[in-house]
Amino acid sequence: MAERIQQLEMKHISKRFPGVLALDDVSITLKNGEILALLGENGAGKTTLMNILYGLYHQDEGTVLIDNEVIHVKSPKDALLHKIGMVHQHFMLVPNLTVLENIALGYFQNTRFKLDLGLVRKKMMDISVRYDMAVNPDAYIWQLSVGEQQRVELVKTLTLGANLLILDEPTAALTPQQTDELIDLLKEMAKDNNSIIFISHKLNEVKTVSSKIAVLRNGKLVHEGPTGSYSVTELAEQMAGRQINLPKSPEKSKFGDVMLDIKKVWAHNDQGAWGLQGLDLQLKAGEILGIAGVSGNGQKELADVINGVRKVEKGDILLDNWNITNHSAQKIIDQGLGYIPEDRLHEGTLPAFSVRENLILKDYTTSQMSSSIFLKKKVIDSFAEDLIETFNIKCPDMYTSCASLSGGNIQKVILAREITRKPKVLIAAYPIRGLDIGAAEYVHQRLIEARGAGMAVLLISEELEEILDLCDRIAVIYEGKILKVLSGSEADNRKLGLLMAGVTDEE
Amino acid sequence: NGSKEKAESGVIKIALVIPSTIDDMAWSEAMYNGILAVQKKMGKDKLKLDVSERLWNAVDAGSAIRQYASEGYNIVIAHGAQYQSLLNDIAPDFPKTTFAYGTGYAADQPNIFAYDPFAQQGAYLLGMIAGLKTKTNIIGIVGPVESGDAIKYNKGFELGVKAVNPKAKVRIAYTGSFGDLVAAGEIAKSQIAAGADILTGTAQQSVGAIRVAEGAGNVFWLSSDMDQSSLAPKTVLAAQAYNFSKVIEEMIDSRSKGVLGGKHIPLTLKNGMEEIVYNPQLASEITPDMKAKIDAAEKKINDGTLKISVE
Amino acid sequence: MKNNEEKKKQKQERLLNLFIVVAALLVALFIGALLFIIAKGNPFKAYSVMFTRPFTSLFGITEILVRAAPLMLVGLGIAIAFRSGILNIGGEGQILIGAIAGAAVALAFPGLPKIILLPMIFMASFLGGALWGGIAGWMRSYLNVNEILSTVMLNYIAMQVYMFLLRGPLIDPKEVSYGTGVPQTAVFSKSAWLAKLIPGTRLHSGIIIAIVLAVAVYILLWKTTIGYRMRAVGIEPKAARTAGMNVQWYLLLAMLLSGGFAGMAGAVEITGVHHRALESISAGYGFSGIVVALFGGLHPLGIIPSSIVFGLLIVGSDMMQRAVNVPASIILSIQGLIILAIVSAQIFLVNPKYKEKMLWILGFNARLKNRNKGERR
Amino acid sequence: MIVQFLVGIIIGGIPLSVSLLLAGLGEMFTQRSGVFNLGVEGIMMLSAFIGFFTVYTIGSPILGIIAAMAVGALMGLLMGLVSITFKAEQGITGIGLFMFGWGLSGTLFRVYVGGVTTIKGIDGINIPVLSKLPVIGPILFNQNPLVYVAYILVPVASWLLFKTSWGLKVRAVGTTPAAADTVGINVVKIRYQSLVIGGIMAGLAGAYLSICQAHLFADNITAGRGFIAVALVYFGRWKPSGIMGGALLFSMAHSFQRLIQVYGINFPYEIAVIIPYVLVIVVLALTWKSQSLGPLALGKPYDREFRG
Ligand SMILES: Nc1ncnc2c1ncn2[C@@H]1O[C@H](COP(=O)(O)OP(=O)(O)OP(=O)(O)O)[C@@H](O)[C@H]1O
Ligand SMILES: Nc1ncnc2c1ncn2[C@@H]1O[C@H](COP(=O)(O)OP(=O)(O)OP(=O)(O)O)[C@@H](O)[C@H]1O
Ligand SMILES: [Mg+2]
Ligand SMILES: [Mg+2]
Repeated sequence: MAERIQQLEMKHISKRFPGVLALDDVSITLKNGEILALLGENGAGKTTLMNILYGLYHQDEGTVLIDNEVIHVKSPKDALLHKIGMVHQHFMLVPNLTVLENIALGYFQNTRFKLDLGLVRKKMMDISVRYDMAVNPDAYIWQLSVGEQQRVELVKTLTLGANLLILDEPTAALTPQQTDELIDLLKEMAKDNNSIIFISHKLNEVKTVSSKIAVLRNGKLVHEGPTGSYSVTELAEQMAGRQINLPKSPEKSKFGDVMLDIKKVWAHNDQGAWGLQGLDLQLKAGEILGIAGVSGNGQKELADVINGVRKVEKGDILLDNWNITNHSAQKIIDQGLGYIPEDRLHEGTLPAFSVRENLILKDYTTSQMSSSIFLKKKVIDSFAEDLIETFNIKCPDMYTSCASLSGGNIQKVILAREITRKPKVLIAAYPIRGLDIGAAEYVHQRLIEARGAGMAVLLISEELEEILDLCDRIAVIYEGKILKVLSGSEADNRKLGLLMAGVTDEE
Repeated sequence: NGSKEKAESGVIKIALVIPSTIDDMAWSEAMYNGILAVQKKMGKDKLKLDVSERLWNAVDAGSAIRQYASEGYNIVIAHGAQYQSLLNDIAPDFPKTTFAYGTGYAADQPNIFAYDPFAQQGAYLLGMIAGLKTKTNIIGIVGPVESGDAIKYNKGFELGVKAVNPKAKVRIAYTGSFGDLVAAGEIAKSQIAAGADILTGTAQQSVGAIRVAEGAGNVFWLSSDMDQSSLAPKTVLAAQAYNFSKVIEEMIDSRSKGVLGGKHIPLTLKNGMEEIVYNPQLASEITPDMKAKIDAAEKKINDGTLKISVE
Repeated sequence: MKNNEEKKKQKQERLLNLFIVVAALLVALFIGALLFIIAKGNPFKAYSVMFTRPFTSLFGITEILVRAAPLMLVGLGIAIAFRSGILNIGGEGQILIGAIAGAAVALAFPGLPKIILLPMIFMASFLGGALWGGIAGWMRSYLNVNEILSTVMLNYIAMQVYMFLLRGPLIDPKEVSYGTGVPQTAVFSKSAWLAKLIPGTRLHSGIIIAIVLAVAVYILLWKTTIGYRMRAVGIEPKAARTAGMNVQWYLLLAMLLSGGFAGMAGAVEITGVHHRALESISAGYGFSGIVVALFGGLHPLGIIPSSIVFGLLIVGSDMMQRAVNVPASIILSIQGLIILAIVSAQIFLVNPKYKEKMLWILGFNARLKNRNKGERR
Repeated sequence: MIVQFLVGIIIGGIPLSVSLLLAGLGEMFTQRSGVFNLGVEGIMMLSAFIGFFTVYTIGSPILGIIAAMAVGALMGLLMGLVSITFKAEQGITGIGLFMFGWGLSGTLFRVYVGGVTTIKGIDGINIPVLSKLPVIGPILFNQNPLVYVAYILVPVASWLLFKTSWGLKVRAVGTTPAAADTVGINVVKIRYQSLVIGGIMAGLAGAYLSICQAHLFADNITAGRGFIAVALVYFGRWKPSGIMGGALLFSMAHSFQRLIQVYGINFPYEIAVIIPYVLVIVVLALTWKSQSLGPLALGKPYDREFRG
């Protein structure tokens, strides 16, 4: 690779969106070989700052300098010319193109008209071998797991020749193993004289990977300095401006009856193969049962069949002793199921609906909220007002559309809705993915409260920390089956890690 | 007393509402040309004409008609069968105005004229020409939509063919639309490919078929509504043309006698409002023998001995 | 204090809306003026007629409302479909089937009293249109056939079915006996006529029916559980499904209602204007209805004024064509230009960035003030 | 007899398929890039006139075709200005464009031509010897030059879309514009280019109608063919071969129904006339299982900073 960026400076950057001052006079510097971690709560302005550097947004004020020269990054094309590459918070891949085509897309910016995929393939394989990131160039993106897509993003960015890498929450959807690999890789690349900006809400990672941190709060830079001297708790405090304690479930020995009984369930996945292969699981009232596993091992299918939006081919599901197998989603909800889905914006909420309308999504037909077909406006208004208040949802008013809320607040809307209905069983899929540590604390508290109130909570997650903190029992899912169920006390990081990789007989 | 006023000022204001355009080479243009001819005779200062085109839709037409009436036009002609009920609705509100529409038979109000081309008469004669001229004994009709004048025309035509050439086959195919020239052209092509050497058809779409007939070479076209020979002088053999100027003159005449409507005006060969026009450039194609046969039939039609039933 | 500020903001918004729509209109009219010059007509005269003449007479004003009635109904149907995530471009066919179904009922029960017959006709038209829309809806829901494709095709099929019935089974017997064969039904008995609101004009009670239905649609969409589900399905089918809604059924329902409303536009035309079914009953209302619905912000209460504005456009340009003596086609192109200009202008109303700029141009200094305070939402 | 009938269907159907195929291929590019252009009908109408008018005044059919394509390109740009730059709702923009094109063509025709007039245009070419071959002769070697052009454009379009970097960009821009944007592709530019290509193709389709097929111009000459072309893009699932299949199916069905009318097979002609439309729907309904993802961003304007 050609000449490296020696020093990047962003000076006095301000950026305003209608109604929001997203960045207020922010300055950061980054030298060759450094890894800068950018921290901040949801909505602090991290992504916005990086989008400006990458040419997606344009700053209202301030300058960007590379090696002491002012540069004008008008579009991502300019950024790429300056060897700046970015892996976005939401994957920027075209689902119905192959990996190779996705990479070629950027690669052929200024070359010939004819598509020479062979050339790109060679380049890409070079990178893939050099950094030991295996990807299948001919797979379609939609066939890949989140982790694999993450790798494609990295390979793509490197193939395009970047040596200043921006990674916006790259680990949000990765398993612990994948995260470790990525961190090693980033360190490797930094040694190779690349510069890296790394955004993450997981402070452990931040501490291991970064050499420098910058903390944003409400669009302002509140701290900048070397990583070394801070502990994780101190970092959390810096970020949120207050003390943060991730809660743990209190010990408990007595649980209620079996509320959810999944008996040898088989179901297909989206590609038509078996996603669940005779999965067996019992969940009791008042417990939090964690489903640990590498994503793509049947978690999504499991959540779907319980919810009645995927067909069960074989087996039975009982909810509070009612057989709900292949019932309609509506019936199952009425039976007492609550669900916090993985895709909070498009599955958990109706983005263009107001907060108010989202809060009643599962209860609008109850006699409390409607009589015959007519919605009771007053009741709904006060209901929504109540929830917004008790769950501390930050929104201008209840008529604001859900899409315009921050991720944490969207999650609060869902939590408020699902928990308030007092379901017998609550499924929570990746409930803190992408949330800042303050928001994560909040979500966890609520889940523990739900457990205390006697709900049966099924927590699907890849974050061992979260699972170990919250769960009474932990079931490890592997290739559509439960490999083993451990009690919360006997489980630890290492055991779970091995099980998640499919290894049952240790020693 | 209304007519007296007009007689005093001496100017007649005519408004024409048509479904397509004044240059459609068919139904609408025939009427437009008819009025122009009267205007030429009377002088531009004596007859004023205003036209509203593309009022194919009866709702739009209704608004135009009402507006013309309220602006003091003497004669408002709604040139289409679909306007009948509109006129029935409007006419009572403007008792001094003459309204006219066609094709139609019902002149239910004292100030509505219904003019009614006897398309079958001319068509019968054209059918005779076709039956006499065809060599392949296959004759094609390019129809728009099977309704109204098209039915009368097609039936009359078929009878004419059979009368002189029982062996000849008449094949009808419809486009399903009045204005799709390209589709009409395609049907003409199919007809020719299937052996037809004489073609005919109605409505403005027929222009597309004429063009195809011209391109095919040894095929003749017989026109309806108006003389279309200017389009394809080597192809259009003859036409059954409406002489709308006579219809207009009759209406003006009626008005001057104080009769504002209430009459059914048939357009027949006999009253000269319908006529067969031969293309002078192809005069040699019509032998005196053929001419004689046609004239004889026309005579019979006119004196009532030959009735052309379209039932 | 805060209330005051709110009010001021609302006032600004309204002013901005007006300003932008007027500006867009002017741009369209300016380009249109060039067309007039090309067509050898006088643009000044044309425009003054177009926008003033309809208001100078009772006739003009009532005509606007006569056009607005079917437009409103079709627009409402389109809005229902749009809100549920379906682009219904089959309004034209649904109007025809609705009209013919209503006509069949009117002809079959001429003796029934008005209060029974008229609702029956409207019901039949609704069902006819619903059937036609429902075919497309069903294919979209259960067979995954794109609704744009199916509705385009169904429009042609409806046209032929309509003509077949008009020139065959439902033709006016007099047309047959006399041999004129004009494809139209007999005139309905008087009990199938909508009441005239103002004698001597064409204004009939259809406009009242349309307005009442607009309010009903508003209530349906925003005040009932059914509407809630329909809108949910339109916005995010995935979430709607997860929340327990039967997405396929609500898509179908949306098309049934959408087609039904177009069908009722057919009913209004046959019972209010023509008193019979005849060829060419719809003046492209199926298409204009889409435009009306979108101008109305896909909101039933917005569709009321937007259909009236569109009525003005039709009536005004119709009068203009007669006054200026230009080819009738020019109206179409100017209407096209107006549509293009006004949809282009939407960006200044919807996109906050442009909106702020426009407010600034108008002299409202919202932007700078905010900035200095360093306000966050 | 059967063979003759079948040959008759094919010979009759091919000319009909050309305008649908050309306009459909163009619309395919447009939609692949994420823009839904419902105004094809208007573009075809206006360019049919311009093509006709050029031949009418200058006499050169080639220039006529070029002029028609140029007008198509301009109309594509207009669509782009409104729907891409001003980010207007695409469906309604298309309807506006349709009305504008139709009205303008009618106006110009009346003012500058006056009435229906025929022109020389381009006739079919009769390849000597080969066209005399039985069955395939009249089908393959006796067609209008534009017929060959249209069918050659099918593989060309495939190549453009699937084998060039430009085609790759178009596909990406129409599916995930944000992803394309982040690798430096100018989404707006690609969409404009696709619209211009769509316009040019629709222009060619219009020119075919007036210069090659009808040899004249009349108001509303396209009679809904532009809308059919748009529908066929869905039918063909955004693939050139699929669109060709759709255009052929539709026009062969048309040709078939005309022939049964011409041969006097007796049943209501309305039923014959609707055969092609019904057939297209039925075929699609029966093949619903083979659904493939279309351009996911179709109909959605792209704006980096603007969040709905
Ligand atoms: N395109 C946009 N339009 C309007 N507001 C925006 C836009 N992009 C960001 N914002 C606002 O700017 C602020 C900063 O958002 P940004 O996405 O940069 O936060 P972040 O720090 O990346 O948060 P997260 O941790 O959730 O990713 C937020 O208030 C957000 O709502
Ligand atoms: N009109 C076109 N037709 C076909 N391919 C094109 C076209 N325009 C661009 N390309 C392809 O894209 C490449 C360049 O795309 P790019 O977007 O970088 O253009 P550019 O001219 O550099 O952009 P700009 O000048 O707007 O910054 C070309 O080398 C070619 O492969
Ligand atoms: Mg972010
Ligand atoms: Mg360049």
